Amino acid sequence: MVNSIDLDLLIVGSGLAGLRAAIQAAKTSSIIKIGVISKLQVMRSHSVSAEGGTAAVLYPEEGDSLESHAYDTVKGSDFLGDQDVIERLVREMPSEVYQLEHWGMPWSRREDGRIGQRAFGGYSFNRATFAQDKVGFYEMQTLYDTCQKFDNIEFYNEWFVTSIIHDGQKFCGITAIEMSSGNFYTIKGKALIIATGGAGRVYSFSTYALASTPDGLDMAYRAGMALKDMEFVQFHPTGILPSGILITEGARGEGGYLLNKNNERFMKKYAPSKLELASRDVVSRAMMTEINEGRGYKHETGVDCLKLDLTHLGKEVLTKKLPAIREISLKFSGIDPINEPIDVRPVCHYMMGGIHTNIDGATEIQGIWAAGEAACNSVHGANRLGANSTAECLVWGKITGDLAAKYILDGKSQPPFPLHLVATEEKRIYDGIFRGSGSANPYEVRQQLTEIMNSKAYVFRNETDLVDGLKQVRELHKKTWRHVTDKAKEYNTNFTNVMELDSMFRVAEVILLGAIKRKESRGAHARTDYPDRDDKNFMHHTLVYYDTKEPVLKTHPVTITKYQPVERKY
Amino acid sequence: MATVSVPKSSEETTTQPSTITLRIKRSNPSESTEKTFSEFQVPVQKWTTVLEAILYVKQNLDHSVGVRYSCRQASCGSCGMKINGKPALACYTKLSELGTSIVTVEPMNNFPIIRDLAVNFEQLISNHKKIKPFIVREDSEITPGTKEFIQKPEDLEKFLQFSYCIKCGLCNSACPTMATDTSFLGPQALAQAFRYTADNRDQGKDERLKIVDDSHGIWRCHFAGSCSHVCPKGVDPAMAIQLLRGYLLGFRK
Amino acid sequence: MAERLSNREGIKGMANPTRYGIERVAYWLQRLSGLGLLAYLIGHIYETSSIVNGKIAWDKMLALTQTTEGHLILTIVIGMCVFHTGNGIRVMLGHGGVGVGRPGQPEYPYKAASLNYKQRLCIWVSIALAALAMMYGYSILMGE
Amino acid sequence: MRESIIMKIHYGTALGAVVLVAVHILMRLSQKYSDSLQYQNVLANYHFLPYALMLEVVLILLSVHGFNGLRVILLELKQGATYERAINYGSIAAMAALVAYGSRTILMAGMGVS
Ligand SMILES: Cc1cc2nc3c(=O)[nH]c(=O)nc-3n(C[C@H](O)[C@H](O)[C@H](O)COP(=O)(O)OP(=O)(O)OC[C@H]3O[C@@H](n4cnc5c(N)ncnc54)[C@H](O)[C@@H]3O)c2cc1C
Ligand code: HEM
Ligand code: SF4
Ligand code: F3S
Ligand code: FES
Repeated sequence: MVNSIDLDLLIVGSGLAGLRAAIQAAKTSSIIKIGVISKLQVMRSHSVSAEGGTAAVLYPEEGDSLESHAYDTVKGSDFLGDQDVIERLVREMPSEVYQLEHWGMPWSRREDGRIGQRAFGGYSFNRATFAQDKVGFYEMQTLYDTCQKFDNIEFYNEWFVTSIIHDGQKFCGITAIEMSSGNFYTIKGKALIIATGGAGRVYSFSTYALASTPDGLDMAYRAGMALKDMEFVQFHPTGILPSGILITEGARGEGGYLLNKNNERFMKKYAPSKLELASRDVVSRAMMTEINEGRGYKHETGVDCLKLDLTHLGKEVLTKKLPAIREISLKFSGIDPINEPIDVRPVCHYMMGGIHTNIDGATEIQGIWAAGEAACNSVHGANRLGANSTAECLVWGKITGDLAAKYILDGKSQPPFPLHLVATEEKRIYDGIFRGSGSANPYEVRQQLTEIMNSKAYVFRNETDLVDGLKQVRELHKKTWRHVTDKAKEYNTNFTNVMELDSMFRVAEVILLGAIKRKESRGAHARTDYPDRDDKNFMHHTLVYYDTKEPVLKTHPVTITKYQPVERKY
Repeated sequence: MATVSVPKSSEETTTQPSTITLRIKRSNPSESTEKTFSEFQVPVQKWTTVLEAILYVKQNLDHSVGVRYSCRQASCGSCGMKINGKPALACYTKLSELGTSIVTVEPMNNFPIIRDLAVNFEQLISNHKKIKPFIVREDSEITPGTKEFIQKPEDLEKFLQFSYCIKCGLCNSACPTMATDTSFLGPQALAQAFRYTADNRDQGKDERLKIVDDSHGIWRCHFAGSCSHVCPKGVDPAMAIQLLRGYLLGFRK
Repeated sequence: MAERLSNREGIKGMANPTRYGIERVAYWLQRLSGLGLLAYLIGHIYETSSIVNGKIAWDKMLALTQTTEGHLILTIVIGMCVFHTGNGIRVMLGHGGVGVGRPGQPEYPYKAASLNYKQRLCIWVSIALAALAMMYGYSILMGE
Repeated sequence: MRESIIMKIHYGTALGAVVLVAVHILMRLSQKYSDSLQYQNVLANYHFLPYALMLEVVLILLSVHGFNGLRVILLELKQGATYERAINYGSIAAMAALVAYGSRTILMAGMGVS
């Protein structure tokens, strides 16, 4: 017998997107039952790690404009972003910042008490709204705390969702494991918002939380929804060694320099006007070129790196505006940035791609929306600008929360629940994984998989590497790692770790397939064998659908409103 | 062609790793209620954290270790546990700074154990909810054209430090009242009650004071200071609680 | 079972002051001395009640308490009383929010402002005063 | 009663006690310590009305403070509605009993026997 729970709105994932959606839905209606389901404790989602800022136009009187924010984003996206979606983002953002402020967000302030903003890569105005360098943390806290106001939001802490159930057209429910007890549940609902975040842990050197695996993407993918533009993976220029923890772009926004072995600010060669504050893909490529041409440092661990110099900013700026950077650097690398430059190297940081949605965040299945990093409404195109992601989470959290609540209130008829799918899923995870057998250590397999991704689909890519990477991933997939040695029910993270690995394989494959197919260099996807952007053949989005045999690739047009593609220079 | 070097996993690095003995307290409610220790040998380097050591065990020696973690950078609050007898974040404690060759990790006190090092947070979560941790005022929902409530940097300073709280529960684990009082609100919740009360945008002071002025509320804090002693984020709940009590005693307005 | 795994530290947690600095020791001493003083108060009231039964009863009671052990106990009571009073005043002021530091942006590595030197000084002064008072009291008691 | 009122009483009684206990102890030192405990001297104290009144006040303050302190400790040790009610009423009863017993001494010593 499967345990079953009945709710109206299910929100899977409790990052910024999930929580913003929950609040909006609860505001829209106080009678619908909302469940926020997360494999972590709700307040511990990866969003707490976001550091630098949230982009919004707050000071038009000082020269900023929605136009400018939109154009910076379009240009940042290397013209692959859907322009109607981008316009919506920039239009909705200012009020989101004020709304968060009204809910208690401790934004850093100007002397006159108004909200502070700082410079960020790729922007032509200082519009990264900040709260010290813990923006995501404070936003999560504000949303989590504001959720406590509403009695119709229920949190399901540490429930691992395994699949999405629909009848081919309409959403019906999900299956999930309550981790503390190990019980398997069906949760029925009328609408679903997928907000499971990014999947950067498919790379071994990554800024992401250890829980950022692609289970949510994979769930949607297996349920027949397309994954879009997955080949675009953002590598942030400054991951600190050896941990890969992020040093925010805010550090360069406040005036930090990148230096090579010859103590040279090499960015003046690559982006003479914006220097260190060019968009992330540009800076990361410049750094890898420096390293590949032998002008990097060797870190103690044997890894190549460059230096990020903040010493000239002085103690005051570092302790007041970048306290977390100093803390991270002191704690995890033993370096005080007040006195010494930090060792950094490009690091996997963001997935531009995700579940294919339209401008409203709606997926191809009725009653299912996706928001946040898990979704791809194409706001970031081929490269996201810093500070635009938390913004996206807020805006589409709000939009989808509102639409889903209204959809439920409309009371559309529900299809009969396809119980057989629950049985199939139960068989897949319990017979296929929990009771599976094999000899390979799944954790070693996971390490190998992520290292393949790091070496074959990193900042610079080429056909040979990518094809080889795909081959290696598929061979690795065939090994017998689908077994769980821990047989207990309670809090069996061995079991969930293996399920995460299972999803990593499918999504890694999608990333590689998309990257092989896209024979051009655009945004974060830089092919050494096709160094130029090719608008004639590749001005489109990549869609990948699941199939039991071989994934199916399709394309999807890009929406252009005002801004015609031109060459992108910083 | 661009070649990309990959950061190596810890074993292959240049510095010679030494090893420590990691003792993990185990308990699994479905098998037996007995609490026992398992011992493992773990290679360490100067920056190896306790969390990394535990994950090394989980990945290579015993997959069944139950431990909660996520961000590995002291922002999410998952990995609180007792390390060599004191509550601390595993991802924020380096083995090298402990300076012992045997490191003992146990689940946090004053929380029910789910399994091994993972504990149940229901009480912390519901106590946090009880103290109305949000801005209480009528116009907290914006309308078109709304701008921000003005908040000077010095107004911000009055509560900012208390909003550093990552809800890790270490303070509740260290507090002597929490050790025996199952109904105590606890330093985490009380500090948040002050955080919102001290915010110049908030108007919920009276409501919140009523909530904490209970037989298991703020008065069960005796300023033992242990909460602040272990807080990894500099929140200083002990200060927050005394300042909040200042309102009740009429020392503050 | 649930009870077994509740993992509350129990009275041990209240009683184990060593891990968390002097403030925790002060907390524990305040408690012990409070209880000790209460016990003494009850005893003292019982002791003095003998006065209503006339001189003989009073002298008998006095003889019972004016022993070496009695003086030792009284010395401890003096210590407890002084510490409890001194520390009690610190705690009371602290509870009112006096001398517990001001909120401000903490700097890594974090040091809690409420565990400041003023507080620590007060605790040590209370302990020192208690010790002095005990010595003085002992000398008077024994000096007879 | 609201907990804040109880605790204000707790602090108030403590503050009151500081002064009065000091007086009480200093009385022992105003003469030779052992003399201060002589039957006649003690009785004289009780006959001196202001001092007897002060003793009464000290008695009340300390009983209230002490038993409330005990109540607090017990309340933190174990929880449960019945238990807590028992503790609350128990400590009031104990306070009253101690005050009654101590007052008896003060009253009788002050009025009668000489
Ligand atoms: C280090 C770092 C710094 C960043 N800084 C910035 C910045 O300064 N500005 C900016 O705009 N952006 C920044 N970003 C990007 C931004 O933080 C993220 O894109 C954003 O937080 C994603 O939020 P989310 O709500 O989509 O998902 P997340 O916060 O990632 O949450 C995912 C949720 O899904 C849940 N989940 C996943 N799988 C399952 C499952 N199987 N079952 C149940 N639940 C599941 C998780 O428990 C979690 O609650 C940063 C990112 C990183 C890595
Ligand atoms: C004379 C000066 C005294 C002062 C200034 C004083 C002050 C205090 C203070 C501030 C507390 C702490 C309350 C808290 O932490 O919440 C306390 C507790 C206590 N006091 Fe006193 N007190 C004094 C005398 C006494 C005496 C004479 C007795 C004995 C009858 C006594 C018994 C107690 C008890 C039992 C406690 C509870 C301990 C605890 O909660 O930790 N006190 N006192
Ligand atoms: S106050 Fe400090 S110790 Fe307590 S939960 Fe918050 S961060 Fe953790
Ligand atoms: S440890 Fe506990 S007693 Fe008070 S000062 Fe902190 S809450
Ligand atoms: S893993 Fe997030 S705080 Fe340690």
